[in-house]
Amino acid sequence: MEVIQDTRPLIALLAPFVGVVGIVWAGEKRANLRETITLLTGIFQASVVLSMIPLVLADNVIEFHVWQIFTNVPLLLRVDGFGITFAAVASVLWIATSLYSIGYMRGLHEHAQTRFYTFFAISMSATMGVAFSANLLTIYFFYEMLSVSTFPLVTHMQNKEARTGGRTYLSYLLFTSLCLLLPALSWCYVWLDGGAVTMDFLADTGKISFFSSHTQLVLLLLFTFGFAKAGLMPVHSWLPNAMVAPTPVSALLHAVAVVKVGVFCVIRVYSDVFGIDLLRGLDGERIMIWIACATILISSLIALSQDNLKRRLAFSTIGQLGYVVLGATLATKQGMGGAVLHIAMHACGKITLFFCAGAIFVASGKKYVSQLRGLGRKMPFTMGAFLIGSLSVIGLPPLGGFISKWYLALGALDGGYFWVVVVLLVSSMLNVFYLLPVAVTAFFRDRDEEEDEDGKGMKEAPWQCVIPLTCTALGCFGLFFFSDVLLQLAGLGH
Amino acid sequence: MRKLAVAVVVLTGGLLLYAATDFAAWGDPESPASDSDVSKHFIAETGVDTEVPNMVTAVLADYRGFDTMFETVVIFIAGIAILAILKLTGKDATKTPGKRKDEVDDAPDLIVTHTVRLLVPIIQLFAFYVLAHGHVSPGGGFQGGVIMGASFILVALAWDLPRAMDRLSVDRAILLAGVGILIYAGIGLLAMFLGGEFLDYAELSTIFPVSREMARYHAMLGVEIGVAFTVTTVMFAIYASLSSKGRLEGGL
Amino acid sequence: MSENSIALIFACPLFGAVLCTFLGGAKRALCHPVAVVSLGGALWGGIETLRRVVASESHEISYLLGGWTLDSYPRGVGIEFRADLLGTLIMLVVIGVAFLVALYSKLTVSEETPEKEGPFYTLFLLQVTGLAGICLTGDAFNLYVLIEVAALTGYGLIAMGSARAAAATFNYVILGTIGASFYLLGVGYLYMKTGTLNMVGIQEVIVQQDLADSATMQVAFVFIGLGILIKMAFFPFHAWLPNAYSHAPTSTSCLLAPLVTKVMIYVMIRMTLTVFGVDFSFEETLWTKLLPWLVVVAIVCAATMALAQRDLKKMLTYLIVAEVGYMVGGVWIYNYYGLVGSIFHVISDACMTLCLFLGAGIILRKVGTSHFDGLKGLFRRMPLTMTGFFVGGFSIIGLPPTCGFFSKWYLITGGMLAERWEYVVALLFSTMVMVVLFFRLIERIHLAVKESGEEFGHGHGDLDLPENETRFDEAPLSMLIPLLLSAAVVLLIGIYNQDVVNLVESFLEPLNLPKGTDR
Amino acid sequence: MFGEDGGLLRELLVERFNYCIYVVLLLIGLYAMIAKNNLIKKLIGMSIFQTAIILFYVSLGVKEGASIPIYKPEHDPHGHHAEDHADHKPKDANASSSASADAHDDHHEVQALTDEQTRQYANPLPHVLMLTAIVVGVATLGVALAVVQRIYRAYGTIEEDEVMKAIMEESQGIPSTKGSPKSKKGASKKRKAKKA
Repeated sequence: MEVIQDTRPLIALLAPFVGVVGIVWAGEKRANLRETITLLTGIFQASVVLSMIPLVLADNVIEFHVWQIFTNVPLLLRVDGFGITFAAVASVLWIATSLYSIGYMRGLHEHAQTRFYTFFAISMSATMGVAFSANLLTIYFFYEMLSVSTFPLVTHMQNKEARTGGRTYLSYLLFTSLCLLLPALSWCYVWLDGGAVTMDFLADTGKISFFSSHTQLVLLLLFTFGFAKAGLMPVHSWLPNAMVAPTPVSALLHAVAVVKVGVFCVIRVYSDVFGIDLLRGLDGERIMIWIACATILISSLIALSQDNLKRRLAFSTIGQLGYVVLGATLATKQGMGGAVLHIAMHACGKITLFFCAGAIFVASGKKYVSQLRGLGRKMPFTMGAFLIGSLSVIGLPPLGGFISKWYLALGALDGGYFWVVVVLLVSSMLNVFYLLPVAVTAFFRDRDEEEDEDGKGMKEAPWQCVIPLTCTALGCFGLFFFSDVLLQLAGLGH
Repeated sequence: MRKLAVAVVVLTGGLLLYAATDFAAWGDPESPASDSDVSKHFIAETGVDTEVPNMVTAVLADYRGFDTMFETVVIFIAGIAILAILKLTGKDATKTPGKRKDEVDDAPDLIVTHTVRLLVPIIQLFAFYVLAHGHVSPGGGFQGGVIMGASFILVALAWDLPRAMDRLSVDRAILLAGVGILIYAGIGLLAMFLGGEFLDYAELSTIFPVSREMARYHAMLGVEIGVAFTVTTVMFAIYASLSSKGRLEGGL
Repeated sequence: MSENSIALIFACPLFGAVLCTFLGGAKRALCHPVAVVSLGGALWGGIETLRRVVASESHEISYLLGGWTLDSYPRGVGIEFRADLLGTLIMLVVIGVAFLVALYSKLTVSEETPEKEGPFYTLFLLQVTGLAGICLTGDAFNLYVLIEVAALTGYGLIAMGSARAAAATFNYVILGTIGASFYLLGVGYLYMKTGTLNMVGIQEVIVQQDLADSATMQVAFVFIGLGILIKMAFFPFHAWLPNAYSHAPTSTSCLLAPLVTKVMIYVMIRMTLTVFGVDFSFEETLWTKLLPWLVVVAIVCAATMALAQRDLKKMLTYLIVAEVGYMVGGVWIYNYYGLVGSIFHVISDACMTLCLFLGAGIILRKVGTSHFDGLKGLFRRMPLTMTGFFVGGFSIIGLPPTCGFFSKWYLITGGMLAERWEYVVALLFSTMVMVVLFFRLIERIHLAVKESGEEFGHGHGDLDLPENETRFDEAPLSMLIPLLLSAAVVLLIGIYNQDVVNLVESFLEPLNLPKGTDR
Repeated sequence: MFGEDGGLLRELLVERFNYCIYVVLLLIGLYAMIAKNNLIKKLIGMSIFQTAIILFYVSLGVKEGASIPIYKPEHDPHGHHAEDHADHKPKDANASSSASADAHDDHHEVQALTDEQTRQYANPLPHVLMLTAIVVGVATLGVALAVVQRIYRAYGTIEEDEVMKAIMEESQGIPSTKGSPKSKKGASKKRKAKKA
């Protein structure tokens, strides 16, 4: 493995900030210019990230030293396979979301759009930061930045509902990060050789064995629940509450960036701070598998009972995040790989579903599953994409979701947890039960007569909405057929 | 409140008495306070260093001159703060206050005014004496200044505030207080510009035809005069502000 | 001239103050520039001093006032200014904060205390003189005089405001005098036992004669400690602070709130480390056992009281009381990292409190009230001001990369290493309270929901706010620039925390404090 | 603590009489500052409190068999001794053994005092410190009186509980507008009228 010094991680990190300047400068009055800048920034960022993939595939890591936080701890950016997988997914999907939000925000005549785009860009910068972090403290910095910068997005509506949602959102995220994560971090940094160990993901994996196994378990719990963005039960309820945000936010941040930052951090801690070997030897590690499995099943059951489409998707997200954490807790190579893959696969599938939910809202103002009868004929593209997204999340070939679930199952068997495979199967069945009815209702149930009255003029959503969701739906296929690259980045390739 | 006060008092008293068990013997010449290098230096070497016979004055104005400068500043602050708190400005100032019930319009008493007329010059002369003689006997800027200030207050008491303010208006008093600070700090600064530390009076010997010791001796008189300026004027300003509730008219 | 840079630190504001008195009558408009210029001079002197201190071998400079130099006279004959790294850093913070407040104060002074610019700036500058002097003096009695200089100017500055402020000042006078007199009494005991007033001299005698067991010394320690705790508004003695600071004129609270309590904490650190010495303070007294628990009570109570406030300025004052608890705790958990955290927190807390109070002053001026009700939808009107205000808020919460994060990090670390879990828990508790407090504020500033929960508009698109509540209406530049500067300082101290901490560490290194990492 | 020829009582009351007085004064002052309701009484307490500390310092400076710290004529650098001694002292006498300042023809050389002579003078430092403390006390008292007067002007009373009551009424009566002095003064005037 070769270490290359390069500024590209930093450029990917700072590009959104340059974008922010442009966005604020263009402002509300020059809306077209503002949106163009957003799109260009997204494209630029994605291309910078993608340009690093060949280097990483050639078994290199890219590093950039930004600044010295403490005596021994630098703010270090490092691009490795895992990080770039996540970064690439997030930045590519940002382009789609940017386009989508033009249609969405204009379609609904939303207020304060400049603020929306500004904080969206800052959130993306923070996401890149997490993806490229080289040690725990760096991750913590960007993690907090993400929590704060998404708050104005969640409370975008500025009404009572937004206030309640925003309160829950922020209190969960900040309480866990400040009360669980911060003490855990300072515990690690100080007691390991008085700060000489920097918790670097590359160099200091497994150094935590310095502590007694008891302490290790406590730290494991602190870290897992400290990263509450991972949505593990019982610190999950911020996610359904965050659904008061405009749909682009829900789509990119609460299906891709924010929640994935959570599981990303958890995987980092499991695989690069503790390390697979140490984790396997840990007595209490089984608890984590139970928690992950419980999260998967319980959230799927709750999702069944939700009529609000976005809330149903939110609980589905919690369940899918459980898969990722599960993959990490299995402490096998396949399991970890499956977790990494599932980040990408689920991102693509779930963003499609959210895009569709938003497109339905823009076109018809419908929020509830029970209101969707007959909508499939009016909005064929949207509902078609919804079906594809659902199937991918359920995990059917030839869609991306299948591959990640496959590796997760392999990992479970490898680790000797046969019952976990059963849990995976059961939960896939539950996925079918709560996702497919949506598409079925839309396509095969006729509209009531009185509903036809107000739905006469209904047509497909604006093109800015339809194009992105079609693209991401196709992406679900694409990921299945071109999964070699991802497998290699996840460390499962040849 | 009372219970709390009793509790605090009992606790503090206990602490104080506990500390007293360990005090140095009463009047013991060997006690650390009396026997330390510093106090021995003050007693033995004041004459050598400054040629001032009154050690208290030498310690006050020279060895610990920096303390004394801020002591003067404290007095100055008191004057300014009282003015800032009480003085009525803007609309409030022009409003004529209603007469108090106990206020009487009688003319000043003949005996009192005549006595005061005789006394004031003597008091002021004495003030100068106390100020100037501070080097060799108890006295100095603070004491002289207070006596001087008292003479103005006496005028205000015997007649009324306006009459005293004819001689020293509060605005001018505050200006003069500032002048006092300027004299003190100015001497310090001058010493600094002449190459020494701040307040190193000995350096003044480079521009005055005296020895280093005598430079300290004379500079001490200079700063005492500065102190006297501030104390005199601020004492009067405090009296004037307090007695007239900040309106600076009438008074008691 | 360079060797006299220390003298500039107090001479510039002193002469500026006298000049302001002279100008106070006819040329009031000149007072503000005079104040700014003289503080600029002091700032230059301060930076020059810091440069020299860092460059010098022992990292400290002795400046013997009156020329009573150490090589020809015994130590303690004259008054010594000792600029070591700790004192110089805090002094620089004092002057820097004062400089920003002076810039900021132009409008508020002429509006809130009309025709009193002269007295205001005189007192203002003398306050700075006193506080900066406290940081540098090496003489225990001179410290008392300077404390009184700072206190008296403080009384004057606060009572200049409304009648309510005067009523609050009275409590301040009483408690402040008790505090200062206790300190004076303690110094008297010290003098009785050691025969000198010089801080280093006292320390030398304590070590030579092994005075640790002496009852008088123990009581002296208690009185000095109590006096300082009262002065810094440590929890049970905090009664004077919230009312005094929240009713004081804007510029006054902006100057006093960041500085006074912090400087007193510096005095406590100075007394424990330099005067009594590490061994005496931490090993021979009960304070290390007792005080962390008091700190826990203090932090929890102050944070809870802050939670109950519905007035911005009042809430901030309770936060100060809680922060005082942090710093006192950092000292008395008796740990190297705790002390680093405490000292760093003194610096960062001064900056972030400044930022918040400057912001609150602008809000008060714009909205006419600092009650929470007045805050709704302010972000739309004053985005820049509010951004500056938020930076201060984030720093108080302890979010990276603001300086508040780093100080909290060191404090938590110190608490953990000393195994003072109760302190760590109290810190985390109050962090949570601050999250609630500030996001409650941010929510109000950001959202357009009335206190009652009633909505203004209909969600999407229009918010139906009256015209004057949505118009872009930024604070005047003379107030906005200092606020943004202070916000920038909060961020910069965070980003360059390593440089500051290195200075603090090279001050603490020779003291051999327990590091607790060799488990 | 218990001397051989006397108990605790003798120790405290006779030998440390001043220390006892200062403790008593200090406590009286402290009590008044906390417990008294009248603001002026509180200030009186404050003055007593500060005076107690001054008494303590002055007691500290006491030195048995010493006089006030002003040079006696024979030690005075400018005193008559210069001429007196010049008459019967040879100029080349050993200067260090000289008990007093040696004198020369036109200008004299001042000598440091010996230990024996140093014993004759009390320590000047406590006196100097107390001069400062007195000044600070006066200044504080002055400012405090001004503050009390300001309170009286606004609320028409100097009883603490009544002031508190007035403040409570005021903060409830007037909604949370900026507390301009004018409105407050209006309220206080009304109250004054009521009292009358």
